[in-house]
Order: sequence, then C-alpha cells, then structure tokens
Amino acid sequence: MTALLELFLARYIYLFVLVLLAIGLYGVLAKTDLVKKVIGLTIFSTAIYLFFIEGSLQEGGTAPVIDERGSDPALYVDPLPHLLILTAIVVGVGVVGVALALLVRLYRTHGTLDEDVIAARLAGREVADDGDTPEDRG
Amino acid sequence: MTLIADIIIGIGMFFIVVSTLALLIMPDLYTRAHAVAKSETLGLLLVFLGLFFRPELDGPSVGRLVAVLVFSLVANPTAVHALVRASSRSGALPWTVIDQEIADAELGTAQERYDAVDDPVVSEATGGPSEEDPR
Amino acid sequence: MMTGAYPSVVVRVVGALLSPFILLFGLYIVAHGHYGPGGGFAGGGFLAVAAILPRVTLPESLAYKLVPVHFGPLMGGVGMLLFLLCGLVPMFFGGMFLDYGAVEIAGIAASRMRYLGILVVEIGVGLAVFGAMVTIFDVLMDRSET
Amino acid sequence: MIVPLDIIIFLVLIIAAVLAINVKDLLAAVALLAGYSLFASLLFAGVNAVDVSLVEAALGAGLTGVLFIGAILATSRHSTAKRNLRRRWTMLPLIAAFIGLMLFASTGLPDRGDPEAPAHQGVSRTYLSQSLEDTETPNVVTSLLADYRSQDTLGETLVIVTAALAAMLVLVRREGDDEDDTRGSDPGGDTSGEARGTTDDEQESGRDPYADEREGGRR
Repeated sequence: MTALLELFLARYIYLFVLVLLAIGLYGVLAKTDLVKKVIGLTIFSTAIYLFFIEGSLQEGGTAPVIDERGSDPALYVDPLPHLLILTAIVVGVGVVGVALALLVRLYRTHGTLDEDVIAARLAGREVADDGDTPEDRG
Repeated sequence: MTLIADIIIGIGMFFIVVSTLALLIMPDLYTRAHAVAKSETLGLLLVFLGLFFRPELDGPSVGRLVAVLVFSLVANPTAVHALVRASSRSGALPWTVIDQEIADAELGTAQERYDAVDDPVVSEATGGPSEEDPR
Repeated sequence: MMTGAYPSVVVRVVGALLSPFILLFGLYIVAHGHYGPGGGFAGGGFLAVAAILPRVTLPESLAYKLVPVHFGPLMGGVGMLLFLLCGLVPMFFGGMFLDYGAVEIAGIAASRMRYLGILVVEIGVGLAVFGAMVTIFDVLMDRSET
Repeated sequence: MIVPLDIIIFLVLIIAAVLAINVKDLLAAVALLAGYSLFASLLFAGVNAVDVSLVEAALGAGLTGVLFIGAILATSRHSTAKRNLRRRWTMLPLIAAFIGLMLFASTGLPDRGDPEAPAHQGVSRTYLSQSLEDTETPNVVTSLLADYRSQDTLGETLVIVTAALAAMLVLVRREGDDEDDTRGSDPGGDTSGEARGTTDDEQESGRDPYADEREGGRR
C-alpha cells in the first residue's frame, strides 16, 4: 500500500496531465463548434506546458535567479524548460489570435460556426458550380 | 510582532473563507456578488495589513505590497460592479422567498409578472432618467 | 460591440485611472527582467493590456487618440527592427550574429556589454509583443485601417 | 510545493476544463478557460517557474480571454452546433488509444523532482554557473532568453509579428470586397444559419440562461 502511494506521489503529475490532454483532445476532435475547438486547443497546449514545467523541477532547487548563495547549479531548478515554455505561451496566444480571426472571417462568409454545416455547404457548392466559389477563400 | 501579524492574517483569512462559503451557498447572483465585493476585499485588506507587521519586511517589499493592495482595492469592487450591472441589464431577477401555495396560485401569471418586472429594468438601462451613456 | 464608452461612470473612471499605472508596471516589468521575473514577453503583454483597457472603457474618440490604430503594426515592426539591428551591430566589430560581447566600446567590459544587449533585446521584444497583441485586438474588433 | 495543494489545484483544473468544453454559453466557457489558465499559472509558481507564471497570468489568462470575448461578440454567443454522435463515438477509442500510448511511454520517464534526471545533466548546468560572470544578469531565464539562445527568441518574435500580420490579412475589409456579409443572410438550404443572429443585443440573448438560474434559485 505504501509502495503504491509512493508510486502515486512520484508519478501523479503524468496522470493528471494525461487527463487534461484527453479533455483537450476530446474538445478538438469531437466538438463541431469551432470556438469549442479553439478552447480545446488551448486546454491541450496548457497541459503540455504543465508537463514540461513539472519536468524542470529539482528537489531542493529554488527559482533560477542567482542570489547570494552562489551559482551552484544544484541550488536552482533547470531554467531551460522555463525559456522554452515562456516563448511557447506567447506563440500560443498568437496562434489563438489567428485562429479567432479565421473564425470571424468564416462567420462573416457563412453565418455559422458549425463545422458540419460549413463542410456540407462547401461540398454542395463544389458539386453545383465548379469554378467560382468565393467562400472557399475565406 | 510576528504574533500580531499572524492574528491579523488569521482574521483576514477567516473573512476570505466566509466569503467563499457565501459564494457557494448564497441563492442568486446578487447576494454572491455582494459577498465577494465586500467580505473578500476586507479579507484581502487584513491579510496585507498583517504582512506589514512581518519582521522580514524591507523597503521595496513595502512599496510592492502597497501597490498590490491599492490595485486590488480599486479593481475588485469595480469588476463586481460591472458584473452585477451587466447581469441586471440582462434581466437576472433577485432571489425572493415565496411560499409554495402562492407560487402555485401565481403559476398562471408567471410569464406576465416576469415581463412586468423585466421591463423597468430594461427601460432604465437603455433610456431611463439615470442614463449616462454619452453616445 | 466591445469597444466604446462603458455605460457606467465607475468603470469609466477606474479604467482611465488604472491604465497609466498598468503602462508603468509594464515598463517596469520590461526593464526589470535582469533581476526578477519578467522580461520582454510579459512586459509587452502588460503594455498591450494598458492600451486595450481604454478601448473597452473610454469613449472611442479618446481611446483611439491615446493609442492610434496604426500604432500596433508600427510598434511591432519597430520592435522587430530593433532586435535585428541589435543582432547586426556585433558583426561590424568582427563578432557573430547576436553576440553582443564582441562590441568594443572603451570603458565597458564585455560582460557589461552583454548586459546592455540583453536590455535592448528585451525592449525590442516588448515592443513587438505589444504591437502584435494590439493589432490582433483591433483586427478582431473590426477597427483596423488598411 | 505542498503535495495535497498541488493535487487540489489539479482537480480544479480538470473540472474547469471539462466545464469549459461542455458548457453551452460560449462566454461562460471563456471565463472558465481564463480560470483554468490562472490556476495553471499558480501551479507554475509552485514549482519555482516564476517567469512562466507571470507570462501565463498576463498573456494566457488575460489577453487570451480578451481576444476570445472579442471574437465571440463579433460572431455568436450561443453554441448551437448540433451534436454529432457518430463522430464522438469514433473519436473516443482514438483518444483512449492516445492516452494508453502516453501512459505506456510515461513509465520510462524519471520520477518527479529527481535531481539525477537526464534532462538536468546537460547544458543548463553551464548556464546556471556561468550566467552571472558572463552577462551580469542574476535572472538566468532572462540571460538565456536574450543572450545564450537569442536566435530562438528572434524566431519567436518573428512568429508573433507574423501572426498579427496574418490576422490582419485574413480579416481586414478592403475596397471592392463585397462578398462578405451577404452570405450570412443568404436564405440557403441550411437551418442553423438562421438560428444564429448577431448578438449585439444583450437583453435578448441573456434572457434564457438567467431564467434557468432564477428558477433554480426559487426551488
């Protein structure tokens, strides 16, 4: 029993992050509303950030700001994942901005954000008239 | 000194816990917003006041604490104000205690009463005498 | 829509009162990245919030006079250009791209030079993030000019 | 980090994520998403990643929410997309397979907080011990960001500016560009297009969810 508890305490991060990944993946794959898809994408990427940052933890380490205790690497946590995730968060916000711009454009063109409706309409138009489909560019 | 700080922080945490409980058990949006706006701001104020008595506080930390305190004292009630105002404009009615028999008797006119209560709120928000929309 | 004067005087006053302080805090975060948490990315985010808060609370004529619409792409470009120029300067002194320590100015040690280079890079990153976020917000609010 | 607090925050994260995916009102979903990001930033601060925590709180919780709300007000507030059950039941085994694969892979990962983990033995030790004398910068994340790995940062900044320009390119209306706004009111064959009007009117769109809440409060 105690061995199981120790295993849980050493590994629970992976378990929770996997649950969050599953929720985000469900939002991206199974929802048909496009805004919900973007929300699922955000949840998924934040779970990835959590996984990465938890990997940078070292027992006995503090924040990677060098203070009067000297610059022994064992005293501080690993700063490299912090850098990577810091830039990844900002790029994630940029990605969300572009995705939302595309959604607004789609709504202006089609009047709906339901993925199935848009796909069916696009397929129907393509069968009806081949060349001139201005909404394809949206 | 540390004892005074701990006591004040404890009182502040009591208020925060009470406001969180109120957020969970209060019946409607207005009473919940009331709990958050008043009780939690007081709890935050007390926690920061207790932090000022901690012995390990130095000059720059005092400045940061005062800045954070002023920010939250200004921003928290404003956010609650905007939230309650928007919900009032959307037609959320305050919670009232009603008897089950009276409720059954009034069930037929429920929609009518809803419209009657809703209209003054809407008219006040869009074109009433207390209007301050500059547009 | 979201922009324009908020129809409540409390929110308008607090929005007008808070946004210069948020601007100051953003500048502090950008400049203080050497000694504590912060740096160009977070500071640029705070600067963008300071520009967006007047847009959602104050009247449009005032808010778009404080931070005009063309400021977003302009600041993004200026920040990017600052970063690139800061990377190019060491190449004239025989160093590598973005190797600020190679710049030789009398009286300033190489490590101090790298310190200053980091500061310039952080300012460039902060301006670029500020410009990008304000641009995306303006575009979503349908207020952008071509 | 205190482990029980950590677990509680993770449970809050899971609840917020499930609700944000499932709730019908999109503004409520965005509020839940902002709360999710805020608790994630708390978790970052708990493992001493202060820079990441600050950026997540400012950009992930603040600006993402603002952008989402702007887009939702420009489109439609209520998620009226119909449920696609066939798609859900085809996706669930896929997700289960993904999770199983990840669970299998995670057995090879080191324990939490292990100082002997292979990822910590590499170049970051050099960064930590050299940063102060090389660049006079105590914050190692800053010196990594702008000095040791500044080409990475250059690329990321370029990505941000490019994202802003791409959003402009997608959305800015140009002269003689009139295929917009006609298609939305197109009386085409679909039914859900008419159900979603523009929601600049708060009173109409807000009535239904609050009516539900009021009924719940009276009971």
